[in-house]
Amino acid sequence: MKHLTPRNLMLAAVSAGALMTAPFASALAQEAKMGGTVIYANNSGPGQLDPQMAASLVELEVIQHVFEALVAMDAGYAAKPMLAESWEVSEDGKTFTFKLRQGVKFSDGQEMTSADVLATFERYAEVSPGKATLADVKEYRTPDDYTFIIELNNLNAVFIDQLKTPVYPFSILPASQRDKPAREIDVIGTGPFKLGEWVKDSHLIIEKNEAYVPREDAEGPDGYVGKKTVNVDAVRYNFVPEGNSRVAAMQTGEADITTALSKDLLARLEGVEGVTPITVFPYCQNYVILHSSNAPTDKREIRQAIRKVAGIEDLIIASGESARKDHSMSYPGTDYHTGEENAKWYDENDIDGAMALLKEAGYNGEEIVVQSNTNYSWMRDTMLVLAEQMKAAGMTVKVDITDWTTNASNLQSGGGGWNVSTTGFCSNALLGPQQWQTMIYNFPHIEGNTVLDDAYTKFYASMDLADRQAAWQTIEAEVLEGAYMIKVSDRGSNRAIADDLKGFREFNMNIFWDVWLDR
Amino acid sequence: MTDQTAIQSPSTMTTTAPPPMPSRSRVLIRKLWRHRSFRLGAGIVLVIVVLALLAPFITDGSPNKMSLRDRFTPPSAEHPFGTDNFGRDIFTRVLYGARISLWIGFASAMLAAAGGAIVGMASAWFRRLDGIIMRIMDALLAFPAILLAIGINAALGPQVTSVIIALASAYVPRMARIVRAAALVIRELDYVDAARVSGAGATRIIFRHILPNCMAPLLVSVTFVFAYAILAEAALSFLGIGPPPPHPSWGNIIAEGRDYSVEAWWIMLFPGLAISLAALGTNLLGDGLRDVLDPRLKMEQ
Amino acid sequence: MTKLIAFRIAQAIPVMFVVAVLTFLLMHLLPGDPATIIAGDAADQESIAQIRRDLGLDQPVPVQLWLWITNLAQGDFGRSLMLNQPVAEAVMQRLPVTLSLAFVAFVITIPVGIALGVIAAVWRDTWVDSAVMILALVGVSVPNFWIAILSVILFSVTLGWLPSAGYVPLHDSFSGWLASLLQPAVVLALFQIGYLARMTRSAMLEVLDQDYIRTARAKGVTPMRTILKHAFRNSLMQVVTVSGYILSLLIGGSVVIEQIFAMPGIGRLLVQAIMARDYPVVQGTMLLLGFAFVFINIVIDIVYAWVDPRVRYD
Amino acid sequence: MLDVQNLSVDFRVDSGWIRSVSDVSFALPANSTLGIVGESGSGKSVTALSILRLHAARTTRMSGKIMFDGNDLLAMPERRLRDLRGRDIAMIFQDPMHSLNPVLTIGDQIGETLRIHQGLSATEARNRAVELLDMVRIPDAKSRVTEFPHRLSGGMRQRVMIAMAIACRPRLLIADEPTTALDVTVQAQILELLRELRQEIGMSVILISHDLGLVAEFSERVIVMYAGELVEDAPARTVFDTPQHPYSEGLLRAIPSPDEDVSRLYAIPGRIPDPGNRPPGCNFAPRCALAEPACHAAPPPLEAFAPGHFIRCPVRMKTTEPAE
Repeated sequence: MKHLTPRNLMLAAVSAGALMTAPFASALAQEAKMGGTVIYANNSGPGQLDPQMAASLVELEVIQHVFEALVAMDAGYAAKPMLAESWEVSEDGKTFTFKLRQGVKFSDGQEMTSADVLATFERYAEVSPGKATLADVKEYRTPDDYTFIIELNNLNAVFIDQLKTPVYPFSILPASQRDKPAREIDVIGTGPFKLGEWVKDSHLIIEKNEAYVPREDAEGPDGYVGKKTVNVDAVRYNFVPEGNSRVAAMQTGEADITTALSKDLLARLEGVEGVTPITVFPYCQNYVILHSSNAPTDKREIRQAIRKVAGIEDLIIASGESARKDHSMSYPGTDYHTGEENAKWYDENDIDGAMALLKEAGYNGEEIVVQSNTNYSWMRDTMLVLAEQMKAAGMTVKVDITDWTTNASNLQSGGGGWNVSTTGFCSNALLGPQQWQTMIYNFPHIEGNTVLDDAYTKFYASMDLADRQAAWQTIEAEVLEGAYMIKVSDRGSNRAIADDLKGFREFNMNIFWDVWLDR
Repeated sequence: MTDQTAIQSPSTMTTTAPPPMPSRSRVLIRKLWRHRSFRLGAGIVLVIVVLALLAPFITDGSPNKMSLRDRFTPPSAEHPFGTDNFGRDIFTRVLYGARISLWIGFASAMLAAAGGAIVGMASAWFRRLDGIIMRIMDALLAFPAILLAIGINAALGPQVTSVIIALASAYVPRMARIVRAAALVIRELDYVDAARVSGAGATRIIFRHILPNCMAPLLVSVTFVFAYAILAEAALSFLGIGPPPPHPSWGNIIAEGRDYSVEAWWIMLFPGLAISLAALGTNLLGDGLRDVLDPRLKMEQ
Repeated sequence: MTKLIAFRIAQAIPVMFVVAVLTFLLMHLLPGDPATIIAGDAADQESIAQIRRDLGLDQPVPVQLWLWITNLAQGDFGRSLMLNQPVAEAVMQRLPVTLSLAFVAFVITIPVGIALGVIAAVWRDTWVDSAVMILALVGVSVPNFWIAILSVILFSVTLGWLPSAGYVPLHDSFSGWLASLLQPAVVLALFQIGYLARMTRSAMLEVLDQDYIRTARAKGVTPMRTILKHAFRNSLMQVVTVSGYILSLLIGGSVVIEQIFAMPGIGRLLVQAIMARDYPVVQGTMLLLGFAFVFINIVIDIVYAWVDPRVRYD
Repeated sequence: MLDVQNLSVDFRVDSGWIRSVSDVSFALPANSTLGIVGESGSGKSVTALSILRLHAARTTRMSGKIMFDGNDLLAMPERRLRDLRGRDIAMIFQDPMHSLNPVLTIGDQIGETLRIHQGLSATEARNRAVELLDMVRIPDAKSRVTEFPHRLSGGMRQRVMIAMAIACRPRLLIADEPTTALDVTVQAQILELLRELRQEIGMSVILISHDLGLVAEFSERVIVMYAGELVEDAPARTVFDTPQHPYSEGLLRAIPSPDEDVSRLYAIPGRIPDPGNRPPGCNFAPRCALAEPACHAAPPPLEAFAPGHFIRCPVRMKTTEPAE
């Protein structure tokens, strides 16, 4: 382990597949040293720490350390109880009974009870952008301090999976926060860390929460669940927007861990003494989005023509990200990953076919607007290359580079006159079809597609996994075949870790419990 | 040497007309040519302009042509400045970038001069407006040009034209001040009075008498604004609010190359040198113009 | 003098008001909706609309402008959309960073720039003059962010002498503060040093041509004393006049430098806020910066009066 | 005491060197007065500045000798010359507005000479400065000593200049057009002051002016300069009463007299030739009513017209007999 070169390590990480074993597991054999502060050079800082409003990775990375939910993802991204001791689902799949753990303390010393859980859910239904999950709730019941019951109006086969979401997480807040406006809560949670000093745009510190009550029934940490032990005194997130500077900080030892590096920046750290570059999969999936309500991409054939010209290898190289090729909208090895039957719409590289489709669609040089932004260079670079590929097939392309806010607003609203854009989806692919639903409809601006509508209805109503898988295959096929979205790649997360940061486990976010500093 | 008695000296009271002089512009050109830094600066700028104009003939004419198999090629005979992360030829991009950067520099300097001339003239001519206009100019002057440019450019959206408008607006106050000062002096001179007495209209006086006489200081500041604008464009691009990619402006090439600054140093080295050289040439040229045209302007820039 | 200051402030207020309104309108011209960014990718249109309502962004722009101005009149700069904190607090948190950076750069610029300019003037038309002036010219011609990146590669990555990024507050550690500022401040100062050296040289040359310098020489004053006592004091007035401009250039230049060195200053705040359409922050920052620049200029006026006896008495 | 021998001064211009003063010689005994007269551009100020070598060294070339107490000032190292400046030889300038440093108090500027040459402390220098201001008849000297120059009138400033010049009781005072920039009444006062101080201190004075009348009245001896050359050198009375060089005559006729109509004031026709473009013969020939063909051909020599009276005019040498 000690002399493992970075390249070997990457191979190790790759072969590990979807279920991440800890490549540093052997380090656990050593006795953990206590104390010290981990310096984490992150690319930006959170704007707020209200879990119910949190969608950005930088916010969530802090929130997952400070808060915990009833149910959360384990290392294999499956739902496991965290603050719940256990749960039961009724026969009809409409009633969910959570037994809460006793003696769990908030960082202010108060014990967590069902009243806190109830307040959390009630507030969530009011303020969170993710409140659609709770739209079908008939009622909440709290028969005693340690029981919480949710009753739905209709069968929802994946309700528990929806509750484990790491985006807008259902983190339990103290009841005192019930009526706090969105984004204005006091940051008090049951997590193993508590919030320390926070200077916006500069740094944020989380400190060991001495009042933390770990889950003793587990052997050790397991994704966001399990038994969490804090060895370090604190973790300091330094916000360093320049990739160059983050790499420099690792080289000089100013930081113990960093993230959000491009492939080329990561390569710079290869062979640097005391630093190990890693690429973590699964992380996100990159897609080209096609606007299906805006001419000329409202024509299915034209969208398909764009899909046919998309040369995935070049798009991946241009993005400068570490990425793997895969056709599916779920990750290999997970329940919803589709087989070869859905692979035929991926990486076609078929200029002749594209030209034939264009002819069929009566395409006559209408301008196709390719929009991207300057803030995310991988998006910009992917689009620049795609634009060249489209031109090669005789399409008239206008490249429109804006900033991310404009780009994102346009993606959401469908305005701004774009036809083709790109973005990455990080949690959706991980969590399954229910998390995909909003995106699939929203970004390509799909209206009146009965294939999708019917398949989704079937999906929610199927208690049996095989039926749900079948429904999902239909959904995915429609999205890819109809070229509402073009799958580009499974993108890894490039990070670097100091060799004396021990016990680190690869996960889609960086987790700091159970790590320790060997100094 | 400064024997300043000429005016009081009785013997010069009936000074005869000075001997005929060679035309003013010819004298100026000769003086400029004799000015070492002007020669050097003009030479540098000329070379850059010629290279920019000839870009389609020197290169294969496609600054955006990608060749992902050839990415990060170090400088070689085939790619004198190497290639970038798309395998685009940096030499071609820098040459085409010269067109954009020089155009932005030139257009914003001209626009700033025109705007400054209008505001400065208005201020000098309509004395009632003078106070208000100059107060506003002073306030704008207090803002660093780059901040103003960021604000204006952000509002106009990422386009070459917005960069030009933003930079021009940022430098209008400086120009206006210079023009106003020159115009105020000239306004009080006898021949302007004479023109006024002979019934010449305000426009005529402004265009025939005042404007030509403001040209010297204006021309000098135009060169300096040109240099600033090239630097400012690069800074705006670096912040991600310059001319949008894939425009190969020098600032953009650097901004796109900064992630590879260690491994592929050539991506950001050559456009950086190009910017420095262009700004250096323009500054040298401006120094020469200033020394020859308007020695009293020293302090302004 | 007090009257002058009061007058200058009174003059500045209406202008600042115009700046504020213009900034507001310019910002709201921009496409892009901050609520989308706040809500995140996974949000649906309904949640975005709710956020927009919560933030008052659903009101017509004139109403928003009116609200903003009435709040402003009560000293309330509003609340940042992205940072979820009052604008005044956001600005005040970052101000020390930018001021520290500008201050250290200023402290480097003034003596170095003046010394170079004086040296060039004294050894006018010799190789010393040429060398100094070429350096100064390079200083005003090289883009500072480019130098910054090269400098980080050399001094931080290769040599490991200086931290590559970050800011250490003064109250944490003085040496840390200085170390974190040294590299960015020097890079930031380069342009201004070149500018000041060029200006000081011409000012000195102009002064050295003055009759009173001849008077001093006729008295038997040594060249050194002539320069330091007689010439320098006079050219200093020119320097004071531009030092306000230099300071404002430094604050402007810090926008770019803060970005590279990851310093949580005003410049970065402003750029981020523009990118994220954080309207209150952009407006508030521009306004506060405007006041800061007015203040700087007033201070310069006072210093000028202190240096130049002719102003002091009149 | 002062003996200027064959002084020539060249200045560097774009196209090379041009001669500003050529081959000027004159002598000045101790405790005497000399006037130098000429139009603007005649080289009189250049000559004066050459004595203290105040020209910019870079762009000036001087030849000849300037002997002061037996030492050649032109050959002297700068350091030694500096000791002489302000202590043995002092100078006052034409334009009191610009000759005083605007940012230093007048006490400071007067005291500086004393501190440099006599090593006085700041307080001593200040006290001496007050005495000196008294000496130059500045009222309320005690409070004036802390004033800045811009608070004083032109005449007052010139008095300050004089106070500064006489601070170390120099043996030679060079006054370069000391009254040109002043009102007529003030002019007289300043000259009167100079005369009194000369007697009090016992120094020699070189008075430079374009006004022959003024110079003749003040000086014992007068030299007239034209286009960088000495054209007449004679006792003051002689130059004033019977000038021989046509140029001196012209200067004399240009002096306004109180009862004459100013509009009929005489002016010498033409202009003084450019230093770079001087005629091949007599410099004055193009403007001279007496000029003969020979005058245009070769530069005339300076010749003794009478004992103690030298002129550079072959025509007058031929045609006129010395008086007496």
